[in-house]
Amino acid sequence: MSNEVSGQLLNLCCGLFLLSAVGVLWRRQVSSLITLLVVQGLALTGIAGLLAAQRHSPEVIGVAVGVGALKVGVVPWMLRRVHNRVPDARETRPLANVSASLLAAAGLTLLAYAAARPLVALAPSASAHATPVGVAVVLIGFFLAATRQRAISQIIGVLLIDNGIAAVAFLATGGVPLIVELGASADLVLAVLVLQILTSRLLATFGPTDLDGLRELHD
Amino acid sequence: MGLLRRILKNGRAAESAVPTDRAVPKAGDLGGSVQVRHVDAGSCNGCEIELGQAFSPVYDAERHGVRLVASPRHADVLTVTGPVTVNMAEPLRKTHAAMPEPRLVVAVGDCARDCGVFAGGHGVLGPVADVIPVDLHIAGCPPRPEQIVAVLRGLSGR
Amino acid sequence: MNPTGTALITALLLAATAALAALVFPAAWRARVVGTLVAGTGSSGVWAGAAALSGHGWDADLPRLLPLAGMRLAVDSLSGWFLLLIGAVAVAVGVYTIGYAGPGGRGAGSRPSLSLLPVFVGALLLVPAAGSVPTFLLGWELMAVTSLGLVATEHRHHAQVRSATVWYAAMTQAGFVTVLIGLTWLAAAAGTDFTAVRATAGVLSPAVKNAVFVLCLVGFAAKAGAVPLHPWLPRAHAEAPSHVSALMSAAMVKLGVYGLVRVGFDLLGGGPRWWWLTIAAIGALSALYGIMQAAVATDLKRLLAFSTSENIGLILLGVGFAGLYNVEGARGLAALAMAAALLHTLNHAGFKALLFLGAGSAVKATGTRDLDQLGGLSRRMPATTMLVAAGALGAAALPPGNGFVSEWLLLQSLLHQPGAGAVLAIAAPTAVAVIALTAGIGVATYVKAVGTGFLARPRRAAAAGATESPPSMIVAMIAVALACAVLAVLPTITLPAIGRIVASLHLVSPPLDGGLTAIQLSGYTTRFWPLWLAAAIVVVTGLVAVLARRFGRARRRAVAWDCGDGPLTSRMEYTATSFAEPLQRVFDDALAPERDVDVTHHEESAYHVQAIAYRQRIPDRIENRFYQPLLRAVERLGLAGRGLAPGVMHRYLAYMLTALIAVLLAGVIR
Amino acid sequence: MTSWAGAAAQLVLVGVLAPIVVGVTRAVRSRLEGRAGGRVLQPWRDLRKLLRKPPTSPPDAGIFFIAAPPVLMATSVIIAVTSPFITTVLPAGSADLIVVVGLLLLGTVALALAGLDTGTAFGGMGSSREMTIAALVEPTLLLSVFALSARVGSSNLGTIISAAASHPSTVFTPASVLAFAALAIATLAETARIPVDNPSTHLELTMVHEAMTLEYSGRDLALVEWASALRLTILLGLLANLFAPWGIAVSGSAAGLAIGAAAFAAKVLGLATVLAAGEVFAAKLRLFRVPELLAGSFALSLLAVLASYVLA
Repeated sequence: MSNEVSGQLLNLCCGLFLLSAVGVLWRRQVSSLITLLVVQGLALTGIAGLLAAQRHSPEVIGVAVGVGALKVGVVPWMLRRVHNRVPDARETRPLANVSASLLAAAGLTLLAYAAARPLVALAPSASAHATPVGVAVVLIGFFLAATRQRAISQIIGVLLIDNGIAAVAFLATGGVPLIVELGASADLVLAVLVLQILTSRLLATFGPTDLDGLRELHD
Repeated sequence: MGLLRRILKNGRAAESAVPTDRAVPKAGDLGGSVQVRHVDAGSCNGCEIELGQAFSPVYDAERHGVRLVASPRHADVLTVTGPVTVNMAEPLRKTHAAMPEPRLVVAVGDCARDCGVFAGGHGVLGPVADVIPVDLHIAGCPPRPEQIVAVLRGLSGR
Repeated sequence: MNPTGTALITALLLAATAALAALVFPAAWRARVVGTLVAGTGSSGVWAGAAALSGHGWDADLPRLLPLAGMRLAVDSLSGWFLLLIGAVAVAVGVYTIGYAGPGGRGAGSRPSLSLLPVFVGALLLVPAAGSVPTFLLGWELMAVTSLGLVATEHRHHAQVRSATVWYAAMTQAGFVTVLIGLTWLAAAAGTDFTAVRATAGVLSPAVKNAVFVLCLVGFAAKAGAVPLHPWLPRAHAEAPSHVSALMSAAMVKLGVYGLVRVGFDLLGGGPRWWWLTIAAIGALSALYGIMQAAVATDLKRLLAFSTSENIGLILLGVGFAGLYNVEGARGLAALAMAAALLHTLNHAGFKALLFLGAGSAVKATGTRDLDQLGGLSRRMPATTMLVAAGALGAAALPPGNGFVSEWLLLQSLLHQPGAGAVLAIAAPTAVAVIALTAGIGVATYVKAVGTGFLARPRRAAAAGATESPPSMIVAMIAVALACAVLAVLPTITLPAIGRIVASLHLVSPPLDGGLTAIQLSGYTTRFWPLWLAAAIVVVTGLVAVLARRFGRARRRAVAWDCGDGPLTSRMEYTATSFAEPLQRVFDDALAPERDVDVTHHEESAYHVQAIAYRQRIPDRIENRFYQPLLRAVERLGLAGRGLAPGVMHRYLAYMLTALIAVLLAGVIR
Repeated sequence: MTSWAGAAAQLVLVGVLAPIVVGVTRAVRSRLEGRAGGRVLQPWRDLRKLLRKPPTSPPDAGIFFIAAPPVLMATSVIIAVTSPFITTVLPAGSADLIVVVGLLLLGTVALALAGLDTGTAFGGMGSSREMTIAALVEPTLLLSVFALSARVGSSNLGTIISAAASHPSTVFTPASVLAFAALAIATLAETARIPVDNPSTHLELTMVHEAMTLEYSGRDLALVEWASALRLTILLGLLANLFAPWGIAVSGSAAGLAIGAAAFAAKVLGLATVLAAGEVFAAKLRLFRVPELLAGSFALSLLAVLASYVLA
């Protein structure tokens, strides 16, 4: 594959990566969120694969495969299992309504680009120019976690942050050493496990896991 | 300065000194200084007024070295007026006991001597002599200030 | 190693062994062992102080002891004076603890209290011996923490001990923070070692010197219990066990004064006039306000604590005027004022330790500190009463007492004007007026304390059942009383030492001579014979008593004159509150007592009164005026803060997000 | 040796003169009240009689009650011996003014403690009021000391008096006039005379000084009365010598002593007469008006100090 084609493919994947994050903000049903998450997983795997291809290093390919399996396979499956047992499908009252969320996403992306400039200046390789996308997705994931009522939406927010971080890692350094990736994903798995247990216990004791319901616990 | 003018106008109000009558042996060591503590043991205040006059500028017992004092601790002579009523017997005895040793008692007025007009009265216990030893009696109901000053002057010896 | 070094090291080692011994020994023996070891620490402290005062300066560097800056000890004559003072008080307190803590393992005799005591004494000795900023701060914080633990000894028994501990902890640590900032700023500007600081003090910019001085002034004034920063003092000293409050009141507050003199005169080498005017103003305020509160206090140890504020005020006045004269160039008078201040620190340590130990023995015997419930102790506890009376004589600054000597010296330093500038022409007379009013009210206070607290008939069963304290407490008090007597009769033995200290503070040696028995201001005809005065008072009193006895007959015991009716009960005696009532009425607007009277009427008619409840409390106005609003503001802030964390998950995430964005924006904008 | 002779003469003179001074005040008062007037030596007769009578003390009064009269007497005697009344040539030079003020205060404290020790309500009332007044008089006394000694540069009594004697012009400066007024009011307060306290009152509730001595009798009472008379003479003597120092013996000669004694006696008796006459025209102040009087005298002494700076 010529360099230039892989470059275009890479930009395509990053665009898809960012769009999926914005889509997550847009949609309300949890099921559509999960599919968007899968898309983002695919985009991330694409980025990793393309970079591995450029570098021709088997190690990065292994990492890409691991990431793909995890982000596309394991996590969405677990989410769907949790989602099936939890009846509240729709995100009823998000704190910030959709239009405000989208505007915020735009603002955050601009900020990501401005903030990532010194990062890019460090190693001005072709792929590095796309790192702001990863940073943007991190900010968007954060925003999602901060403004959604449902526990599951917050989990998805955390997952977005993790994808963002992975993307930045891949794009900035052109391939992430295996250990770093393993560590990140181990955290991820742990986070998902804990949240899953948490939501199921919440479900068992309180019924709908509307976070506002949690407020009474505190006062 | 109205007060100053009145002082100058009045000048001396005291009458000439009253001659002393019989001296009391026990008063020998008082040496011209008699400090008097007065107890009203139930009198009708007639004798009090006369006793007060005895220390007024006109009769002026102070010129003989006699002074009224606040506490029996400071006193040598205890003047008692009136028949001793039931309630005043104990205080009278306590006052007499509170005075330091060379102490004399002067019963002023007929009531102190023999309960006078109040003899046999309901609350009356008896004359002063029944409660505490009396050294001198001043007769009269009430006795004139000169008589009181004469006795006090006899005690002080000046 | 020279004597000062060996003595100081032995003192610190003894303190350490005493602390360990307290943990090891069983309750029966613990008080005795720790008491003797603390007394040993004290005596080697005295030995170190005396050696330092007689010229054996000593400094040692122990770099490895503390990780960063190492420990540096430097004992010059100024620190020697305070070592001597602290050591002497520690000896008395050590012997006193044997009797006071007693065999029982509770309260003052408990394991934590008896193990903290020697560490506290060790820290007290470490502070004046510190030769560098880190060591000084270490010693200061160690002292603060151990004294905090000691104040909280009886926190299980009374609730107010806990509130006192909280107050004490808050104010001491706040004071420590200001001292920390001040000294570290100084160290940053001029090096951590005191000798380095002294060398570069001259070149420091005035702004830095002023800032360091103000910070140190606040911290040291808080530790010394000067009035605007005093609320912890009456609480901590009243609630602490008496041997601890004796140590704190006699020794610990003096380290505030030591800090001021060390930083003000020695390290920064003097400063502009407003420095010394502030110190003098704080001193005057402490003296007046402290003694006014003491005059109306009915709690014995609270009275003594406020009187400590007053005496610290007098000492600060002396230090302030020493600085003022120094600025005016009259170095002789400056030396005299500083000598008066230093002598008063020692005198105050003497009589205040005696008073607190006496109060402790009275409180231990009767179980109450309230003067309105004491009384009649003169016949039940004759030794304690006479010793407290001796202490009160010194504290009230009456002629044969030791307080009078240093007050006389202080007044002399104010009476002589060096061709007065305008500031001194106003400051000196006001200072004399303040000292005079303080002395006057002080006399009334101590007559109240001794008169209502110890004389006549006991007002409560607790006081009636009092018995004399164990011998070790009496011996300790007698030792302190003898020390006070020596200071009262032969104050001139301290003059050579004071001369050496004052010379080390860039001042000329004080113009005092007149041999052993007289204090003579050289160049003036003012002289005063403490020895002959005391002897004359004693001899002539004896002569008069004997001559009068020869005249009359034997003394007679008779019931007091009760105007003839019923016997006089102890309820008819004047209590501390009634004794102080005229004074309180005179200073009514300054003290602003809170009176609340609530009358409960009969149900049927409003005209018949069933019961009247009268309560009067004299609040600490400075505390109410400054500290309560401060506390309320902090509380409101706290409540508002609580609103920030309502337990809503995404509120926290939002905070994180905004923080992240803010950081990124900052990165971008710069 | 002459200094000891001077001191002895001074002690005898002041000791003998004190009761006479009280006698003179009583005689002048009674004369102005139109009475025949008691003998001037009457206080001596009282003292002689009282010394022969036995003292009594309440059952629970301790050492303080018994020791107070001798201490009160001792402080007055020491001041009498060491302060320059007749002569400035005294054994240990003359006393320091601050020490004199301290000794007076010590006497007051001894009596106040005795008042409390009796355990009676009147004793407590008397000592509480006495200590309040003493606390308020102290600033006036010390500030007047400040005014007097600032000019001369030393608070030693002998120096102040000999300086005033040598150049009398300094006596009539406003500073010393103000100081005199302040000290006069302070003397009235210290010796419990009319505006502050009525010495011949019988109503215990109005007493200040007298209430503390209610329990004393016999020779204790004699000592207290004599000491109070001594304090009155001492304070009047100080007032006289500080502000009218003429006639005081500067050399140690016998003639000088005699002149000094005569001058001192004349001055003190003159002042006592003026005091007694003034008392006839004045009435006792309510107890809580006294602080205003003392605040006034404090203001006077503060003005004296400022005047001594500005004008001297």
